[in-house]
Amino acid sequence: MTRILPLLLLILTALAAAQTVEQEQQPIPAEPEIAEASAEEVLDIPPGDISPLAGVDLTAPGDITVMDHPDDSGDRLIVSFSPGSEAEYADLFAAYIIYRRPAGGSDEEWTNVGVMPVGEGTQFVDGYDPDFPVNIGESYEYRVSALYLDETEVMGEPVIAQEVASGQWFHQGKVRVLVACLIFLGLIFYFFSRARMGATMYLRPIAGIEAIDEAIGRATEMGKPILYVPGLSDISDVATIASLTILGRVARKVAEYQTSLIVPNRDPIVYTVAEEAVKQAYLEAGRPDSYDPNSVFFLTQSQFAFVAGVNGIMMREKPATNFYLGMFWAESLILAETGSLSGAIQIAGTDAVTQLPFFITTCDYTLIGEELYAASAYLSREPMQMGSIKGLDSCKAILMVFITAGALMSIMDLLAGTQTLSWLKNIVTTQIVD
Amino acid sequence: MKENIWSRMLNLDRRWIFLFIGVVCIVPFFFPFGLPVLPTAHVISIFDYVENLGPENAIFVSFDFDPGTDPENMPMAVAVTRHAFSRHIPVFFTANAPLAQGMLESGLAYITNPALEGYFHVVSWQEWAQYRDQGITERDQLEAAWEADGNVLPANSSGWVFEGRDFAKLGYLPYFSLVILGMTSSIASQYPEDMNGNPLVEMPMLQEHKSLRDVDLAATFSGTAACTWWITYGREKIGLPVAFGVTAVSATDYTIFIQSGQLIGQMGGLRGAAEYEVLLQNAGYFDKPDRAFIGMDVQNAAHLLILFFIVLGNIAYFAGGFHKKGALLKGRR
Amino acid sequence: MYETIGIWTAAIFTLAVYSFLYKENPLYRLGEHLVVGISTGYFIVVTYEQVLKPRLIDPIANDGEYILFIPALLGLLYITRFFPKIAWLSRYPMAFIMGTSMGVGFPLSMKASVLRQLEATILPLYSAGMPWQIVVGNVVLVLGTLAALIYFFFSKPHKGPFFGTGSKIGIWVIMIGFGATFGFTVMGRISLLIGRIQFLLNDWLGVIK
Amino acid sequence: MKRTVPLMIVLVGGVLMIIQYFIPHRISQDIFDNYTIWVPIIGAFALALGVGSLTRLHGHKVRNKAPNWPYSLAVLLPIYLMPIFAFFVPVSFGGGMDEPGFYHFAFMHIQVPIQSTMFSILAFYIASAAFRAFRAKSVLATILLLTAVIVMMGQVPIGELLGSWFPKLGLWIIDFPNNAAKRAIGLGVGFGILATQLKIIFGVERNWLGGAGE
Repeated sequence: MTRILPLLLLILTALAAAQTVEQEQQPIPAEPEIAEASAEEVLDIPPGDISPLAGVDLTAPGDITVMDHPDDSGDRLIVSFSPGSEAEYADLFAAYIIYRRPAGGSDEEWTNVGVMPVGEGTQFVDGYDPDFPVNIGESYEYRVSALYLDETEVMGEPVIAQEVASGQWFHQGKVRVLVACLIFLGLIFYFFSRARMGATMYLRPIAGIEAIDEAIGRATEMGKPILYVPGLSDISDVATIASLTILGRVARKVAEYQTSLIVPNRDPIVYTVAEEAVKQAYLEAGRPDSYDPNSVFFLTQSQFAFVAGVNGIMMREKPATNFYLGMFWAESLILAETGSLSGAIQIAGTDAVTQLPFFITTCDYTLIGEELYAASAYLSREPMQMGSIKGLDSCKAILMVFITAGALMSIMDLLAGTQTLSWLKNIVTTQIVD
Repeated sequence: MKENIWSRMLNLDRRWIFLFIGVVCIVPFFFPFGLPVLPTAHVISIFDYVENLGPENAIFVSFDFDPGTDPENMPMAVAVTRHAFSRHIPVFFTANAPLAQGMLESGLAYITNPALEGYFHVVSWQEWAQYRDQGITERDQLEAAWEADGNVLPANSSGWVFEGRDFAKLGYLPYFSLVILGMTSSIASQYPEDMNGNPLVEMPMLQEHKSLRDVDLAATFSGTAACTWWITYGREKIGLPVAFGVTAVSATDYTIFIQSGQLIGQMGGLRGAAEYEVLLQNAGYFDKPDRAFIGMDVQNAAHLLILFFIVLGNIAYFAGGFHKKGALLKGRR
Repeated sequence: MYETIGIWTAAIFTLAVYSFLYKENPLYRLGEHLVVGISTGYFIVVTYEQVLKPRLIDPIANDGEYILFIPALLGLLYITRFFPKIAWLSRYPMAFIMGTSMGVGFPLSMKASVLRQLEATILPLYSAGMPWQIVVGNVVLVLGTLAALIYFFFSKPHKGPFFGTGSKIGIWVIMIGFGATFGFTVMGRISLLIGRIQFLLNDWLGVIK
Repeated sequence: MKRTVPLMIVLVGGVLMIIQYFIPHRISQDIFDNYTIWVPIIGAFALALGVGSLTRLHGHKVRNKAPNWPYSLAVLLPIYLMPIFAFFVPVSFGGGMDEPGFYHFAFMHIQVPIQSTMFSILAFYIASAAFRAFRAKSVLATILLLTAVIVMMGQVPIGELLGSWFPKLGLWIIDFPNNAAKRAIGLGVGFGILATQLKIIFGVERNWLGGAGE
């Protein structure tokens, strides 16, 4: 089964690639990036004293074709037209003005819905302007005029739009994201189900985690408490969630060893969750009566006041082991420096990349980024958590295959003059779409 | 464990170290050596980008930091805003947190403080109402009409800034990532009015730039990962060009976005701000650089001291034999 | 006058916080507590002015958008957290915010933090006219990313030529990355101090320009 | 009611918003637009949680005359005075309209300086840690410290005195090996977050439900 999986993935990826290459060939209208100038602005250009265009017979832009904009909610239309005599008088040409009215409407109903300054082509996407929305299913009439610098406006003929705006049920520019999401979902759920069926899963040892038991044992020997800081963030932070799972396991060990535990909190909700987790752990360890309700407490919400408080605890109680697991910000350095002076074993773990250097240089063990998430699975040994780690590993394996292939193809392109790298890159390139 | 010179040194009361760093950070203010700051590629790319914009474009300057990182983020935000004001580029000011809105106000107060050399003189939304009613909203015409009526620019000022024409204070909204997403279709739907309760839809710059699609740059100044919202929700959705001004601490985390092309450029920490100030000076916008540049002198001294501490600390650690297991403090591994 | 009192107050509190470096003292404690109170009070004001008034009260009162009572009621359920008997009701708004924000974030993060980053790692190692530093850099970037990914591989033991050597190189690369962060951080922290010293010496004492 | 309904809300909300991303149709857009209007309103009430917790904690201290209880007043008073002043006395007592009131004063001249100063204390701690904690105690820590020193000195003008190659080396480290490390960590963390989001949506991860009664 494990061997079929990579094969399946490859097929899926290939399918995705094929699908997306096809889709690449569809004409996607260029969306204007630069702000359009308003009509007034263009008109404000002072006219020359004697217009060089006086008496010249100018052709207006014509051949208007209106298409529904693909991949939208039905609020945009693509208006293309062919140029008139602007090319001949390119120096004097200023902008195209696009007018719209409901099909068959009166002359008063013509609305200026957009201005395209010179150089922006002859394709206009109508509907971006929130003041002049395109309504779904409504039939419109368009006309385009060419505006010259001397304020001559050459009006084109009105054309009833060939198509009406309609909404689509799937965004074709998002195929790759969808495929990636599906592969991800598939892998995670595949390993979930394997885990549930009781497959044994190997997780490599993580140094910081191996040390937890030893650290708790040491605290017991020394008769000193254990300090556990579940980070400073709120409950929606993934690091906090991982940390609370680890807290449950640590608390259980602590309960078994009959050591004391100190858990200061910064977030009021995290505090209530942590309290419940510790209580539960004591219950599971069969020692609900040794649970001390004062061991988990809410300290303060102010970041630095919190640190000052925890520092005070470290200096007074001299815990044998400090755990800093979860989300930390600037306070990491102050915590770890004080802790290292108090002589405690320090085990830290966070996904805050900016704080990791300080933990690494001042703590005994540090869980780096994803190791923190893995640690919660490793400790809980819950099949679903283990399955999710497995699933993530296979996702990383796919990325590694792509990166290796990219490197090899780049060398091959260099040696053999082929174009394989851009082909590969195309498979994973997502467009900027909304 | 025997007491020796190394252990005595390492157990030195840390207040002495605090005193050292305090002194080293104060003295250079009185004896500046003014070493040059050479602009680097990541900052030059932002400067050049803004340099190519004008009154017909518009940018967002988002104050996404709180007072904690004010000394790092504020000079960057100020430098970019002054650049935009000098070029008459309309600027939308936003903030991603309640405290950040306070920073936005304090930053604008600094840029527009009449007591300072090179400030920008604000003409509030109400003050130029009559010109608006006459239909004068175009930048140059407005300034001409305004000055024609006897308004004289003070000598120490760099120029006028008309509220609603040159800038709009949008301010803070919660769940700011969703606000960015919402602004991709319409700015006014997210912000019916500005921070002072002025109607945004009536402002000329809002009429010309109705959604983020009509905006040419979003510069976010941030001390947290919130700056990436502009990439995830702005750049990835509608291709909005984004520039970062981040604290030195997080600067190295975001260079991957420059490499991947999702970011125009980045100012990292005080140095990034100093580089921008130097670029502004070199381009002739202002006579002298601002506060960040002055701060770089102090950085020199402080960095040397920290380097000295690291080296000395490690020498003491190894020479004193503390690297052997259990030596430093009793019971410590 | 206002400005002067303001600067003096700010200066006194600045010095009060620094006095903590010598020893904790009542003035520092006062400052520490004031920050909590003032920032919360400020949040209340800004939340009312920027959210509740323009987005809830005005639309209901002026435009009759009574549907907004639903989110308002859902939001009010947060407060049940203070009443142990009905505290479970506070899970409803939490669940709404958590579920939807994670749903919104999922495809977006997939695109921005996975696919885009993968795309940026697939790059030509060499192209005509590239200086040698960049070529070496590109090789380091690609191999380094690969090695560091191996380090974060949990379901295989870090042994053997591929996983063993790979993860070892990986952790070295990671350490270099942290070193870079560390080096920048020093500047960041000093900048914060510089900002305060500039305030004290310039705005308050006026001894420097 | 107590656990199942929240889990259902998370599931439905999460799946709906994921699917919504791929559907450009009007219905899907309307759902999303309403969502962006609702969320800030709901979120605004979450502030009540913070205010409530603080009031309870400090009110308790003041009532019981706990040690250092007067400091609790320094928390409680501003919480309630700030809104009162902001809404009822927006300008200062003495001056005219130009002079902002207590609300502005408390923020600009108390909150901002204290918070900035608290952060700047880190400068002192990093110096102290440089001396006493940043040790090359292993190969890995040595690599970290060496890189740190190169990048650190490359950042300041004085580093350029060593030669123009020196800051360039620092920038090269940031642009290449640093990017490799940050990208790998970012991918790992990104995947971890994606997986956690999935686990929460599908009710595998239920930690967050805790602490609100049984």
